[in-house]
Amino acid sequence: MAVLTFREALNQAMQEEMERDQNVFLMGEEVAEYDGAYKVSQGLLKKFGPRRIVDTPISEGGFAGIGIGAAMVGLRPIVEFMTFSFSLVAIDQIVNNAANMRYMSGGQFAVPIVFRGSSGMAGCLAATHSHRLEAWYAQIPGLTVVMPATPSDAKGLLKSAIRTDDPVVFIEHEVLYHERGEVPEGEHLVPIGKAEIKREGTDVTLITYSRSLKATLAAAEALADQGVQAEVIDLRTIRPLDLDTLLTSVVKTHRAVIVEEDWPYCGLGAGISDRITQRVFDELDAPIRRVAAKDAPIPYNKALEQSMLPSVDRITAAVRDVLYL
Amino acid sequence: MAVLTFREALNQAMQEEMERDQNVFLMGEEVAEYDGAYKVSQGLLKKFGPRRIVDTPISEGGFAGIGIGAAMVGLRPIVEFMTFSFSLVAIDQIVNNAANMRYMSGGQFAVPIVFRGSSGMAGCLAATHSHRLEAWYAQIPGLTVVMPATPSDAKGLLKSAIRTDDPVVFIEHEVLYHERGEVPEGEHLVPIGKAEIKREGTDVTLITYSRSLKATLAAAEALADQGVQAEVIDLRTIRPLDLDTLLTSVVKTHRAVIVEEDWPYCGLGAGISDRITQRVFDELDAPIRRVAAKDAPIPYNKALEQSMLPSVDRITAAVRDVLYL
Amino acid sequence: MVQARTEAKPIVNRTQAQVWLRQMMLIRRFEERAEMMYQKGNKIGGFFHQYSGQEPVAVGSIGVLRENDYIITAYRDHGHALARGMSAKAGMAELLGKSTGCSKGKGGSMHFFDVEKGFLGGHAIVGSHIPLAAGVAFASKYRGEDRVCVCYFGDGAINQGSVHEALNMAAMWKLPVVYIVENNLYAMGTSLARSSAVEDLTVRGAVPYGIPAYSINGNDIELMAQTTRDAVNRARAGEGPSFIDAKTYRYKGHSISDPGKYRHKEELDDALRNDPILKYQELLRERGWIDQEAIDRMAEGVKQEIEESIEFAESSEPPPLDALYEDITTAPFIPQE
Amino acid sequence: MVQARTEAKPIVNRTQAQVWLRQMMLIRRFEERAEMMYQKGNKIGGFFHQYSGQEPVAVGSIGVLRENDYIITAYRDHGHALARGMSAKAGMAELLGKSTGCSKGKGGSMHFFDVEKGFLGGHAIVGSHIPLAAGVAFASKYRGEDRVCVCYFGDGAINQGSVHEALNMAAMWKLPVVYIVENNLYAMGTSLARSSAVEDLTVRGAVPYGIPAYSINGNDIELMAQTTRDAVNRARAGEGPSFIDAKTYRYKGHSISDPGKYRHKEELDDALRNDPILKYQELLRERGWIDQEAIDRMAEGVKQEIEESIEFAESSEPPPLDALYEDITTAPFIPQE
Ligand SMILES: Cc1ncc(C[n+]2csc(CCOP(=O)(O)OP(=O)(O)O)c2C)c(N)n1
Ligand SMILES: Cc1ncc(C[n+]2csc(CCOP(=O)(O)OP(=O)(O)O)c2C)c(N)n1
Ligand SMILES: [Mg+2]
Ligand SMILES: [Mg+2]
Repeated sequence: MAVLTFREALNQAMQEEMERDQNVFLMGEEVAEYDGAYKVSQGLLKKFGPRRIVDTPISEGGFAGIGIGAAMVGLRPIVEFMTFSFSLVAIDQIVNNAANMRYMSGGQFAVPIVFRGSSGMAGCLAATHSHRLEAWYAQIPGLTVVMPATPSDAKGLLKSAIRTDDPVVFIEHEVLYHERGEVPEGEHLVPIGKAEIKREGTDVTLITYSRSLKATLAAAEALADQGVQAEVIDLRTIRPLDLDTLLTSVVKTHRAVIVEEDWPYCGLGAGISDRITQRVFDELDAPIRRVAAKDAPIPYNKALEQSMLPSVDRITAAVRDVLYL
Repeated sequence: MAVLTFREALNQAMQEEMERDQNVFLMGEEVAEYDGAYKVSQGLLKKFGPRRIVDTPISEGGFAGIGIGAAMVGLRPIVEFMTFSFSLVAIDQIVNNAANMRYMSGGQFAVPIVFRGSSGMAGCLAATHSHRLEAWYAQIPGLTVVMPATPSDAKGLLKSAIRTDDPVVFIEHEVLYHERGEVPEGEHLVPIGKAEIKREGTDVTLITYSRSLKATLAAAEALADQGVQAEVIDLRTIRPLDLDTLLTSVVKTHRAVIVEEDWPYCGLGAGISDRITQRVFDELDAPIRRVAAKDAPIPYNKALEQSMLPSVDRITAAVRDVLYL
Repeated sequence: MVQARTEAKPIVNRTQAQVWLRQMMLIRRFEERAEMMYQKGNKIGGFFHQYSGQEPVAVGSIGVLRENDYIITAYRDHGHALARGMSAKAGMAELLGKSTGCSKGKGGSMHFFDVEKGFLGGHAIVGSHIPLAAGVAFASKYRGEDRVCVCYFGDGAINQGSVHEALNMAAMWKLPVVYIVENNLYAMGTSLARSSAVEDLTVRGAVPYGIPAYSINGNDIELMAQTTRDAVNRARAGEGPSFIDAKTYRYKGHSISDPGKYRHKEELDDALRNDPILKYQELLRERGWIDQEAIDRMAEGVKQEIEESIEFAESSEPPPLDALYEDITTAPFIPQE
Repeated sequence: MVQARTEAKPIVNRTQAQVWLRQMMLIRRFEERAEMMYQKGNKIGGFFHQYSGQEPVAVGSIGVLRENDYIITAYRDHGHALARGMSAKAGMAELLGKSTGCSKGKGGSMHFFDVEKGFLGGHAIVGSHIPLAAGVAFASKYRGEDRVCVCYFGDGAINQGSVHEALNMAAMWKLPVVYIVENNLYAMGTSLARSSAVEDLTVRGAVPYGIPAYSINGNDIELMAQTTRDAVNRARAGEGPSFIDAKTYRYKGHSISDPGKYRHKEELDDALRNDPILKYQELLRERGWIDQEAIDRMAEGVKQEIEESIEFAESSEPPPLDALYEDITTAPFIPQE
């Protein structure tokens, strides 16, 4: 298998889908002549030309809406937000137009669009530039929300997202772009709505997604040294949630810890914890613990920022807690 | 005690605070010459003149930002959103500027502003006009989020909100505006961050806020007829959550149902359920059940809309479930 | 301020003019009856914004479009939908929230849709559909088609930021879109003078983007048609967007709950005296294109059509309760509950 | 395109001119050294946008303000902060994330603040501070004060919708605010021609709102000062906002990670040849207001000041870990965990 960076995997996904389907195009700030602020679209302008790789002004609300309008009449736009922090100025379009259009029109219009871009705490970017909006988007019926953690999933899920006839919010993580991993050759599609067990275990279920998978797997290793076998589940799709996979694991382990970079109150972890607890309360030997970002705006100072994030120590401590160790 | 409508109570709160403090002013669409789209600001222009009651163009992002700027240098704006559904086009200002400013400036600036307006499913307004954004705002450190359910609390909490030196998101419910209730005379302040037990009970804790209080109290009555004594807690403040009051009740009843108009996944109810379960898992005799809006965009058709809402039947069914009846 | 007598030469023939007259009468009647049903019987709910008084804008402009062109508008959308050929039945059923409605009872008055007519909806967040229109036009251009998108919005919408974002991109990329401001002088209770630093809306919406602008009496239906035709031709020729400031007037309050007290009585009286439907009837009579008898017959036909639409709407089924979860996504929808 | 030699008559005296020159040199040196520290030693993190080449815009405009006026800008904020009198120490410590930094290490390069100097921040969401500026001016007017707010933003920011919302209200309400576009021809890698349908930014930001506009060489520091003074006087007199399109050029890439390959080499070379600091030195020498020896002494002093700031920053304490929960709200903060 080829070893690609996360960035290259996304790039391949877009290339392949654009080759396959003339209706797919990419639009966003600096995606064309600059080759992408994070170089995810590197080489695409050269290959597909300015008709299909479209640089925009700094007008997120405007071009998100343009994408939605184009999708309503059959194109399949990929709209890149330089980061999802900037989707805050476009969120009305995403929530009211992309997500609601099909419903409000009684099923007459579909909006096959992918909003993608980086997200998360990327290192010293401070409060305005470090948003994690997954819980917000996950709350909205009408949206599909995807957050890959590996190059392979990045490629396979982005290809699936582009083929989806509904609006997809596809959230990448800035610090993952340079991560390398094996990616299957040929047509590689990862189904939307399916979590993946990235490590099997029997003692506790660790549920995570996106960048936090790394710390979670590292914690699982550390726990293994202490004789605790953790099962690690990578959600991959945030909405719809693959509840079955989660429940099967929790019924087996009777304990769960959710690891995420989102804020703790009303964040994604709370949303997931609630859904599991509702279903298998009697199977739980301990409350579902959560390791989330701390409840504060994101500081510039690196050490402070690091202290907010899920770390191996925080994860293992939470696991020991649910195991009453 | 005087009996006032919810609308009048809010109006009084603004009047009294504007009389008390010259720095308080009201700004928004149709707040002045039209006397407010929902007449909450009735008579204020006449009383305070156009300097302090300011009509704006349809520019929510712009005037939210103007309010924040004015607050940074010491004014105390009340910014009315005609409905919070329209705050979606201003949400970047609220999240990045109002909520982050103090932190990013290392404590140099405060933003004493109140964003207020109606919200929720108000009857046949369909998907774009029926948003409940409480979970979104509650997630943001830096914001205070208040949602009163009665005229008395509306007045007392709005007065407190206006006196708070931090940004407050004050969410009213459109269908409550005409509700009547007793409001204490004189200086009436309700503390932010304190829930209220609106009905005492021993068998189950019903947690709710805003409009859903009504159905919840009705359900408690119905349950009483069936021999079930429900304790009903009105959150009043959504952030910071009055966890102590919730935990005390749950430790007593060992069972809880959360009733809300928010969407179920990653909504406020999930956020609260998670926090309670984390703390008193061992006290719970059943999972915390939730009666929320159904997971769909809001339809125009009245019967469909009604079917989404928490009803007495849905609430009592959830209670019977946690009581294993 | 509204002058019905057209200065322009007729750009239509007799048959077309009669169709337009009838469409205007149909829209008027549709709303008159709907208003009654809203007031009595509680059959229509939510916000209800009437188009009465503005009919020539929609009818005149839509009247020059091709069948495969696109239309998109705001929440005051009954007129555009009917002018585009949506059946009164589908519209009325929507108001009553029925499954036979143009949006299956899920959209209501503010969210009419008709994919077959290229009617891309009524949109209720002020300004939010203006980028959509540019996107629809983007798709036309992308495909090398000469289909044009015509987008209507109110004078108040010029104050939403995303409007300016869209106008800039539409102009820069020469997208085939025609923006028509239905300038009825008020945004709810706020007059243009109290919401815009500059009252000439072409200075706000066209000049800054180098977009050709027309400032016209939108209640002159033939002028409206002619101006739109020029703009549409420009768009089809790949020359980009146009901006039409169409001056008009709404007879009713902003919505059904608004008594509209902020307006001078004379202003409204003046508009009513110059009612564009009556004026167009007069003009066509003068031209000898129609006589009073034919007008009366037309009115009778319109009345009948609307009564039938009411009957249809009333006898239609409401959506079943499990329609709640339908049409959310094209993929099977899994409620996250 | 940048001409340093001023056409305008000097509006400053010798002392003032020397202060301005020194400030420009200080800003330049501050960033040169900070860039080195970013590149080596990994002491500075995150985004880092340099102001080099644009110094006259901030120094000339801030130079004519009163002490109690307000200033607000975007993320490219080092220059404005220093021109406003923030100490290099506080700035450098902020870049190093120290508790002695101007934002206690919580803001970083993009979010400098200094309440005592009326410096209302660097703001990192493009366009988002432009309404804030109108709000600050609103407060001045509300209180009957004649304090003015000067707001800087980039040419790319004109494409954010909320900018237009703010400009309209500022104009309509005659708020005492001066908007200065630092038109360096690029928004990241996107040239003005590729982001704006009309390249004259006064047509986009001033004309539509009836705001008086100036289009000037912003790198002519005295012209910058004079123009700002006119605009500020207008604002103080209650006549409302002004819009200054100040043409300038940034020497570096958009941020430290941008090699800036999208620019023609000649364009940059031309700008560097006309470096506004060197040109101003030349002008002042010609006027006899300074000699080379004094300039060298000045450079030495600046160098020393910056080295001291680095020493200060490096020897300062980072914020303690529990500072994470400090300064979130004025009320005691209760983490919702
Ligand atoms: C973003 C947003 N803000 C506010 C509203 C409430 N609102 C609905 S229509 C309207 C007035 C619009 O006036 P105008 O654009 O002139 O259109 P008209 O009603 O005259 O057709 C307002 C304020 C809204 N729907 N969306
Ligand atoms: C809303 C938003 N979109 C995108 C960005 C990313 N971004 C930061 S600066 C910038 C370019 C701004 O250019 P300009 O306004 O000309 O200012 P300059 O950098 O030239 O000073 C972009 C696209 C952002 N910070 N905020
Ligand atoms: Mg209007
Ligand atoms: Mg620039």
